Amino acid sequence: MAIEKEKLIDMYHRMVRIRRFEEKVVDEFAAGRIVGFVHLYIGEEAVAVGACANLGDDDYITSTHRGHGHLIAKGGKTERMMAELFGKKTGYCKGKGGSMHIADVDIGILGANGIVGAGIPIAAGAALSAKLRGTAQVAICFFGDGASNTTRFHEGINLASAWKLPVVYVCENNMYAISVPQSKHQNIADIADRATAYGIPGVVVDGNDVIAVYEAVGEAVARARRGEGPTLIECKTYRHRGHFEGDPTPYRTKEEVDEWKKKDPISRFKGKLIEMGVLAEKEADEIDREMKGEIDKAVKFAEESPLPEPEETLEDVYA
Amino acid sequence: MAIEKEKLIDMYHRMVRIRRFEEKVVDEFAAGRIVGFVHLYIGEEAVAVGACANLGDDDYITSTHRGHGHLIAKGGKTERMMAELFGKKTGYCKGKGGSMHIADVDIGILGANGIVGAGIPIAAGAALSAKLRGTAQVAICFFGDGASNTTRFHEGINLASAWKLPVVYVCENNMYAISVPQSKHQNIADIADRATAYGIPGVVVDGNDVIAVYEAVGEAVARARRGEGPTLIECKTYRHRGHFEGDPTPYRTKEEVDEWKKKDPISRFKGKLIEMGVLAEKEADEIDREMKGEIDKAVKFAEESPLPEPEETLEDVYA
Amino acid sequence: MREITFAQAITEALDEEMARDPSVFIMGEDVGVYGGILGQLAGLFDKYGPDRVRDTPISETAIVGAAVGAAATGMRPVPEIMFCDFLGVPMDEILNQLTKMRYMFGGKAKLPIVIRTLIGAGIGAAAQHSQCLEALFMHIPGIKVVIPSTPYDAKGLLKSAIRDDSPVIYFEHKLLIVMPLKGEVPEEEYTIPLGKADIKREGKDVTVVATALMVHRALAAAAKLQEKGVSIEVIDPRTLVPLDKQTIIDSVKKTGRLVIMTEECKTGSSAAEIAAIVAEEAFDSLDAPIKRVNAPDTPVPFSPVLEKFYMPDEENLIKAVTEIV
Amino acid sequence: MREITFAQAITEALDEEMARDPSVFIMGEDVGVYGGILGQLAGLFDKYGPDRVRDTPISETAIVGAAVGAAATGMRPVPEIMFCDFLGVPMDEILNQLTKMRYMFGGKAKLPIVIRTLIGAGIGAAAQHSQCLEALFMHIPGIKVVIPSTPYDAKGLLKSAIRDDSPVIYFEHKLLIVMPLKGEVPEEEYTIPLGKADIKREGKDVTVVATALMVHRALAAAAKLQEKGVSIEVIDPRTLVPLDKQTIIDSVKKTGRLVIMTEECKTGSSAAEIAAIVAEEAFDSLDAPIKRVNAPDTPVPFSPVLEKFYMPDEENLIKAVTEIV
Ligand SMILES: Cc1ncc(C[n+]2csc(CCOP(=O)(O)OP(=O)(O)O)c2C)c(N)n1
Ligand SMILES: Cc1ncc(C[n+]2csc(CCOP(=O)(O)OP(=O)(O)O)c2C)c(N)n1
Ligand SMILES: [Mg+2]
Ligand SMILES: [Mg+2]
Repeated sequence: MAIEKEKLIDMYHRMVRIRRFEEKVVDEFAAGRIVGFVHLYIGEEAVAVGACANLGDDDYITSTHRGHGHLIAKGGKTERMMAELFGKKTGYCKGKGGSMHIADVDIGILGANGIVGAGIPIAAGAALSAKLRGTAQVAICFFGDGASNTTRFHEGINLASAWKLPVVYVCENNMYAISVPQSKHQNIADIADRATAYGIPGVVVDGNDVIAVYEAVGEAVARARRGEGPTLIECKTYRHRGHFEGDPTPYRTKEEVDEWKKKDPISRFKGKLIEMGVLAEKEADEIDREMKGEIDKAVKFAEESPLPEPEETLEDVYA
Repeated sequence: MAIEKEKLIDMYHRMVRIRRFEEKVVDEFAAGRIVGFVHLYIGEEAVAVGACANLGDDDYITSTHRGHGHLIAKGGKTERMMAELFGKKTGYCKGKGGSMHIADVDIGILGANGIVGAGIPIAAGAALSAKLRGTAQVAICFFGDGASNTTRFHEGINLASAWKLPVVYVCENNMYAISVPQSKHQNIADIADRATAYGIPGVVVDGNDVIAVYEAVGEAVARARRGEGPTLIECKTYRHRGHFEGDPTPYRTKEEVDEWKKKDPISRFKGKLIEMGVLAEKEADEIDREMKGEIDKAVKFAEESPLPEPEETLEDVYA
Repeated sequence: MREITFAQAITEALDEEMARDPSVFIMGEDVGVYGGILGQLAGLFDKYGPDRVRDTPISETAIVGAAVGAAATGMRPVPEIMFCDFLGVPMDEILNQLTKMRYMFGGKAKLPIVIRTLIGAGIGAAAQHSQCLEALFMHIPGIKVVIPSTPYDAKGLLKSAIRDDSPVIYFEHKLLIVMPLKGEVPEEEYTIPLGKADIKREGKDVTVVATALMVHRALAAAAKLQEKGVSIEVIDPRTLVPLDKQTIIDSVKKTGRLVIMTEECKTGSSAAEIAAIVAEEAFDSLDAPIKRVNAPDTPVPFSPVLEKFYMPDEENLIKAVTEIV
Repeated sequence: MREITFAQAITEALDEEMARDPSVFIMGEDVGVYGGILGQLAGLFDKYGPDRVRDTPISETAIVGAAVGAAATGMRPVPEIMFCDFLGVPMDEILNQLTKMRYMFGGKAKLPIVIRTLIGAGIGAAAQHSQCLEALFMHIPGIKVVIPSTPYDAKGLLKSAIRDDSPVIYFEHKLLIVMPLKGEVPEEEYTIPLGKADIKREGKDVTVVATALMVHRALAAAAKLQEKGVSIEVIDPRTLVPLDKQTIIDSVKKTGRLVIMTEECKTGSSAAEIAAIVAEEAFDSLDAPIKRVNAPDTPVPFSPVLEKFYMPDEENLIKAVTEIV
């Protein structure tokens, strides 16, 4: 294991930050202080964190409707995110975007996205841009199992592979597209097999093992930076909560959920870190407290921030 | 070789009919009596004829912008086709469609199509309809190498495979999408490999060998009728003429074209039939004369047919 | 008469037509066990099974494309595109196949397809889940455009749409479902012809044409304006294609004044077309400028304060009316 | 002054902007060796090479999607969609990404993208290769809409479009290229601001607003009407978004009469929006109904006799003018 201790601890930090952020969102949504469609990432944190741990600030990601985890993993500020969820002027999008559209272009976050699969060609474009500008930047594109059946998946990855663009496609296979299980929406077991269609490597990873994700994506990022083109990485994982807050989940059993909760990526990683002697139980508690504190502050920031003026509706359409 | 003699002769007939039809179109287009975009199939006749030889009148096909061959192979009437190209009222579409939109729904021809790849989900839909109605009908969908990079390819074949629909996807890989060679538009050599992405069989066939096409498609049709779902068959072939009439073809060499003309599917089939003792040189000449005669009659029919009334423009929008 | 919700009206229409005609089937994302993202299909999967209530992959292109193929070969598909915002995905199938196939084939194909989809803002769903895109489809010849405002209309129009032999797009305003709006709907079977406007309120000073949710806001404004002595006639076209322009023109002949209120972005909206028709065909009856009350030409913002500003409301309509009376 | 063709004007604009700004690049189907399906890009591949003049797969979704990603990260893509009829394929990318990203991100992204595409009937290309779809884009906030009618305008507007920091869609009428239309274009550099109409002919009796090919038919009709003593002012908006409504309104104030002539299907066309604006904002200046001269609400038919009937022409315009003078 060649990963430095600081790196491991940082990854753990980020996973806990995502979890604490989203648990707070659950409460605030239930209390009616956050409205709209809110899709939570709880249970999938290892994917975003493992993948983004390979990136620098000037690399790019494209995210999804289930975007909080990706954004935090890439360095997004939780207070500006929370303010956005509260519809406040201090939010990342000045209240115009909400959960599905949070972006921070300055640190390479090209946006959460309410259109399934939309990030796939956008990430190809960011990678093309890097190539044309002659930088070493790469793009990571996150998307779900459901997204692998969309138009964007095929056209986007084909373009990226035909042009050997520096992009890594990370499929978060959480086994469902809303209520439709993978076995019904496609006739294959491993989405990574679709790499064959583009002449690129396809890799299956345990998406609840942050180190496995980190390493698989790391190899793909290196390959991309060497100019050898894209890789498709499928991370098998599971969302603990409903598709969005308010989903009665008539399509899955409690047993299935419980089974997956046992494989929770954060407890697993914590166990591993303790086992490796990299983290002590006490330190873990400390991190947890710290993250809770940060999220409480984020909520306070959001609460105390001003609402936008109604007329701001009319701004920001054209540059 | 278990194919009956009549079948073989019928296939040869159809191939010659297509060739004679299109050669006439070349002249009529040059003379300005046919206008618009006209994409010729010369050199690819073995694909349409070999594939359609497996179908009955109540089976379906979807065709492409390069559709004359498919239509004739499926039983389309050359006089009504020619009349359509002339923009006449007696044409298949009453002059409303032209080369890219000829259809004969009564014999299962769901239309030529000016949108690349559009037939792919439409064929899935026809197959779904057959399945829902409980018939043994199948659909064959023709499309090009270029079409294999479109949104429709991916979503359409995924749906067909997820639902095990009775449809056969026949890719006519003529090595170019207009001016763009296959090696530039995708990072794979065999489009049949894309079958992996949908968990269905993928087969590569010599598209200039009508019997090979007939047999490969035959197997796929049988599979479809058994309810086992779609197959992707790639037929390697070549178009002798430009992408459309008027194309100066700056993207390929005369040598390449000449090389492929040596592999002309009609002379090859003729040679084979003679070798097999199924056809005599004299009979071949007879068929050729017969087909020439039919096409001359088709042109005469087209010439003598009335033009539509201008006001017919306003009809046939709604049912 | 019994009252049912907007969503129930939709379910009932689908249920009755599926029972009546075995060639009718549904396909779309989460239409099965889930019963539609806002419950519009509750119970249909249990009743008709997975063959006729088909969950699809997230493949809007394939949904519409397959509907075209199925319809051309004898079925009557009722595909669902979850939110109208996603209609950009299968737009080519709509623009170049669904609406043109019959014409291109010289009248030989019949495409009895009803695309159901959700429109509208009001629940904080932001720019990609809140649009009103009916104008785009008005401009594409070959598809009928249905946009109901009440449970009664929703049911009667959907049944007619399913029986129609031409393609239809059917817009369900999500706020009417979520509120939920309830309304009287008879137990007995009925249909409402496509192309027949409904005068939701009679009046004599100003004609207000409104659609979907805006019908209710127009009626609320009309009640307030009545108090100020201004009598508003509220016309709900119910279908934008075919458009019952005669009912609108007849009303303008009576009132001499026209305001059109829809939730669409103003430029190029259905309100523009209605204004243009009246300016062309009933100019001499007009006593005042034709006003339009629409959303601004911006995407739909997320924050509730912005979304409220974005959506046309009673105040906007009252202001517009006041400017011309 | 020298004369060049419509296609040459486009090539020159692209050439000059690519020479000027290394972040400008082209991508699309057959833009490389082929030089564009109607030769609009002749020579650019040889001059700028395959990195900056990129042949793509037949993947319109990826073309526009990748343009969005490239633009958001510092490039200025000029993607081509061969025929506007194919814009249905990447419509979601246009509707939900290209035109909304900046807004959804609270003003943080800049998307300097120009989508070039062909419009129009007249060469027997039938229903899927002949449409005029500008109205669809007028109705989507966030994209500017450019529709030139002369080589001079084509060049100056395309240069401005490429320099603009907002998304632009740029429509090239294929008949103007195929005729080919020639026109005076100076050797020296110039640009034409987006949002400034051009009065192509001054007149005092009737205002005719026309776009693209129809500008030429309007001018021909105006010459004939002049002989009958009717003086026509022909206004070419040149950009539909932003729309120079002031120039139109000022003209209507002078003439009191308005006819709008575009090649689009009538219902929901840009002509409807222009009519609605004038009926709302210049009602008192109008002395007659606002007339629209458009294609009928049908797909474009193939047969030359039908296609001719379909396309609006001088006779249609003369008839419309005659009805209101
Ligand atoms: C183009 C499009 N179609 C449908 C939807 C509605 N929708 C939102 S999320 C979702 C399921 C996505 O599934 P998946 O890609 O597996 O991601 P997950 O939600 O499981 O993370 C659907 C159908 C959408 N947002 N965009
Ligand atoms: C959606 C769409 N994009 C682009 C075009 C323009 N176009 C017509 S044919 C063609 C090439 C098709 O290539 P392929 O699928 O290989 O078929 P082939 O012409 O080689 O038979 C293109 C790009 C189109 N008609 N439709
Ligand atoms: Mg999923
Ligand atoms: Mg090809």
